[in-house]
Amino acid sequence: MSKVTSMRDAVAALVHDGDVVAIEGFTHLICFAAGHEIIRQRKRELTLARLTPDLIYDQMVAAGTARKLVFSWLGNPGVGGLHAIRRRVEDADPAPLELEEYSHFGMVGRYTAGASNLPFFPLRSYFETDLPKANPLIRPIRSPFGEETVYAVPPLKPDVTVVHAQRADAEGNTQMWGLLGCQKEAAFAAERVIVVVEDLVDESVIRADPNRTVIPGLIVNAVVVEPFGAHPSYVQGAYDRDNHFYRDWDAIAREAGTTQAWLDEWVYGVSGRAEYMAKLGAERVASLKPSGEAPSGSVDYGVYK
Amino acid sequence: MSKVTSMRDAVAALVHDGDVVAIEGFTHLICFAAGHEIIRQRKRELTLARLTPDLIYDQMVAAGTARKLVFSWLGNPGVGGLHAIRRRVEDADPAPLELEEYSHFGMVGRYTAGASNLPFFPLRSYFETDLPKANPLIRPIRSPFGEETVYAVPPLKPDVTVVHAQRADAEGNTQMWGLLGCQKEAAFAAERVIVVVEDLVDESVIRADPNRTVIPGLIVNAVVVEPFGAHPSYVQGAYDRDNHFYRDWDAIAREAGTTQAWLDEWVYGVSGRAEYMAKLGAERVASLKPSGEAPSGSVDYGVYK
Amino acid sequence: MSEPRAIRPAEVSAFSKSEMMIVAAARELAGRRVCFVGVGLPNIAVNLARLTCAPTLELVYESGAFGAKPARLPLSIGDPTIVTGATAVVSMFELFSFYLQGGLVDVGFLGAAQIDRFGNINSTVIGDYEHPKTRLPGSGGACEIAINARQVFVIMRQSKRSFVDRIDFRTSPGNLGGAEASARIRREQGWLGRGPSVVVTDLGIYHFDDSGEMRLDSIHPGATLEQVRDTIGWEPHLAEPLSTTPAPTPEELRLIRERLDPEGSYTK
Amino acid sequence: MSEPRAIRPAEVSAFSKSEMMIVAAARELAGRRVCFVGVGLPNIAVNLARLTCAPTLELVYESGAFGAKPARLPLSIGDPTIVTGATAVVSMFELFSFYLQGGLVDVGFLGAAQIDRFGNINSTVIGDYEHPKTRLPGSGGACEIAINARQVFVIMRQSKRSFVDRIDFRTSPGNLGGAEASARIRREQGWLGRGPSVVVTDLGIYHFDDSGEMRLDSIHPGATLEQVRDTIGWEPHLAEPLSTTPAPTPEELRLIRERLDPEGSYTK
Repeated sequence: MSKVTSMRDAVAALVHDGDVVAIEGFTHLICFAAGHEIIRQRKRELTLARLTPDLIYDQMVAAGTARKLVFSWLGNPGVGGLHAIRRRVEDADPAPLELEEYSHFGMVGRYTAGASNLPFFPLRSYFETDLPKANPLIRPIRSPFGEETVYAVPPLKPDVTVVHAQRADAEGNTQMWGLLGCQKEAAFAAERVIVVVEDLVDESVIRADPNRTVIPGLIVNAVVVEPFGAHPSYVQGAYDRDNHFYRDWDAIAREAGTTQAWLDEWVYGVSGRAEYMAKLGAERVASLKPSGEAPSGSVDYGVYK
Repeated sequence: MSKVTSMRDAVAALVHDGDVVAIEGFTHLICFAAGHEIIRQRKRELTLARLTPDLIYDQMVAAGTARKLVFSWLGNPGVGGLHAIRRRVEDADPAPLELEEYSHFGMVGRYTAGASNLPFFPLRSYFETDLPKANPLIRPIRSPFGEETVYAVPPLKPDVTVVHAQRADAEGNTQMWGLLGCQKEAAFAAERVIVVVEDLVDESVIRADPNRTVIPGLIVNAVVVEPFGAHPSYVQGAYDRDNHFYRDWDAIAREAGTTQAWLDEWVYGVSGRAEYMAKLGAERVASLKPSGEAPSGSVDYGVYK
Repeated sequence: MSEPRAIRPAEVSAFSKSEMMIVAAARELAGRRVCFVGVGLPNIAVNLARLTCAPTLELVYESGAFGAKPARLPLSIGDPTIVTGATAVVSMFELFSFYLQGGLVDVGFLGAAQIDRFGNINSTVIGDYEHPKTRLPGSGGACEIAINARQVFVIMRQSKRSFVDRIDFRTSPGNLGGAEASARIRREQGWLGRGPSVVVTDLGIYHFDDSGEMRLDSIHPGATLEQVRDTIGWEPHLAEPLSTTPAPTPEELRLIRERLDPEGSYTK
Repeated sequence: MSEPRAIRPAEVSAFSKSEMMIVAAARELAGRRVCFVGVGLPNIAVNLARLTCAPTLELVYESGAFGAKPARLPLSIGDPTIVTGATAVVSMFELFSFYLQGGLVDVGFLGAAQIDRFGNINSTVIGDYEHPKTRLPGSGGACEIAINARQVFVIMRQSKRSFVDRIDFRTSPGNLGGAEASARIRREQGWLGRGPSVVVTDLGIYHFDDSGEMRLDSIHPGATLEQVRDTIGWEPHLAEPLSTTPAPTPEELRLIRERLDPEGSYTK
């Protein structure tokens, strides 16, 4: 059964006001296209979960979609802060933003507990830090073997997880390579999953390399084909991270006015990713292509009859 | 630094009397070659850990290497029981064998806790069963969130884990495909790791597809190149499971005498895997080749300069 | 795969008790989506269902293969034929954590050495645990399948030694001491599984009544109530009216004999 | 990669404070095996070490790449160049569970907004947590690096605002209230990490003395003790004798300027 649909229809059907939404991807495969569509559809009161809110959540927060962030590292990697989020946190401008804060491993553990139907996930982090004081959902737990105590974090089960990938088939069997972050755990933990891909491929391509499959169609609700949907993030083998945009955003987001002007032009002002790419221009797009191919090589699974 | 060595030297240097040894692989990639070398070197008082002891531990137990099994399913899949082990358990013949018993997920959780330096691993298994009574190391643990209780198993940290794989480089960066079992967890949990491969490959082959790497050379002590080292288990893409041998073993192992005669002929009577294969014969070996190739296809990682 | 033989009329009505059992189990899978496959009889029943009444059934092999389309019936659940052409192959950590404990498995299939009237199962030992008369394989994944799969199907042959008043060891929980306690404990402890829903034997098909006890709903053609009572360690509840299981169709028999178990390992 | 420029004599002695800091940090990595790499200054320092004093150093990127040989210095730790040609790419679950918490990381590298005399670190907020004056990025992986990496290296610029008597929030534990308490808690709780071992700043190099407090062991060429005291919120312990850090070599400077940070993002 094909689950292929448009980004507009997928977001309209699967993302609701008030949802806990996770658009995951650790620097790699961040689905900006889905974030922008959520902004365009003026979703409200979302709780946004991500290890690294990155520019995508700075934009979504600036656009007023969110009431709360669940996260572990709030910044523009290698550049600086996320100014739209900081305005809301430091100055409640234009409104307060609730924060629920963990460490990276704590967030990964939360998704893992959610995916595994466990009531908690244990880890050695947090001892002798102020994090458990700042977040009462980080709690100590005593080992039933010996005297040791570790910390526990509760499961995180997003209403919707969005995953960007190199390829999937029409049922949503999804393969990705390069940095994998915690997309698998976030997808299995979620009530609903939207997969966004560079390429829609035949089932036979997936079945040729079953060890490469990260997310099974079983848990996928919609497959959206949206090439370049991760820009200014990147897709291993397809296009590079647009570091210039990451640097430019620092200036854009420093003032509410310039931030809104950018959203008006690049999000509200376009109908979708195709128009966004056209606006970006062929030259910019071409400049992000890898300088050459680095093939994985093929392995043999063998025919066994 | 090359870690390539012979099976004889690897076992002599890294497996000691009294060790906890895990030769893992869920039906796939079971390293019989290492088990046979451990028998030939007359290692004693081993604790043998595996989800499914399979024929390999039936043979090692029959040869007197082991004082204890840690396991979750004790049988010859699709055929019946493991008779050498049963003789020791049911009749203490020729000596008792200590058993420490979990479920599959419990064993996977134990390796995972061992690999993660956690004092326990939580799981929902074991409720309302007699397993916690049979094994006092299966203990309840209360969630710090709400009223739920789950069970916990303690970490398992083998002294030595043996992993068979399709290929590795000389440093031990190891790639495998097909069923992955819990080799990764068992290897990371271990003090020492022996990797046995069908093919030794150049580092560039590994680096061409870094997502395919299951075990990093960092944790590997020895790399042994031993083609056909998994027979009568199998290697995806290289050779088939020798189901005839699995069936034959049922008759061989029913009596202590025939079991010892088999060990004399096929283990003590050969110097290593090359002689074992020669004895098996070219026809039998050829009959286990896959009937055709099933290539995975290649993906592109891209060059980024 | 060998070519189908022509079916002669004499073959249509002649089927073994094992074949009837496999066919009956396969039919119970109609409409199910995701089935967790263990070794042995469940393996054949599930593959028969996929070829007949449940073409969209997804098989999750305990060994980690998902969406497998085996080109032959594997002897072990860890055969290379279930990997080549599968949609996903995952580690056992992922399989047990995300697929099974995460609640994605609709039906878990179990065999057993002993079962009691409430569907509690023993696959560990006959006799005392410390000094067993017979040492059986143990849980494998059975105890977690019983707890986490949404429903559990049991397939096993009936005998006085297997259908017992009191099992020697509880490896996998069924309806515990009855439906009420089972529902309460499963709810309070957050189990996703609702427990056993069907037991298919060589003599008939049992479901579970409101008390949580097995009830014979259908008897296989050729089997008698006397045989049923002679091979069960308690007085069995009987449905009224008691159905007769429809005999295997020629196509079902053909698939078992020619495609799934040509050597008759499971069906003799 | 661009061709090396010729080094002119005038360039040899002229180096920035940031360059000295990066070079000093890189040299501390001599003989180390596995280093966990975070974003920013650690990223350059570690890559410089790999090209000079620690050629066999294995880089574990927080983003999941292992044995990376980046063809360019990545802006972010999640750049595609650290993946192509790496020996392994793993999920974050695996990275944090098996590599970091499992004890495989010899050196974890941390930056910080505030540090106290015992090497406890704040990268969360300046001011009150609920109503922060400045909201900083937060832990990321820092709190677990501080607990699980065998040793922790800190790299940060000195100032009265960053080297403080009391940090506003403890994101990552250092030597806690002193060496004795730290050793006891780390032992009792089974931590694998022994805590901070070096702090490299733009003015000098600190190690930790027996009390667990930072001690200035080496001062960078051009820096003065007055500058050190003016940029630190407590009276610093000084080694006797105090060394002077050897200046960056022409080769170290060439690698930073031409290969690792040609745009001068980190070194201006």
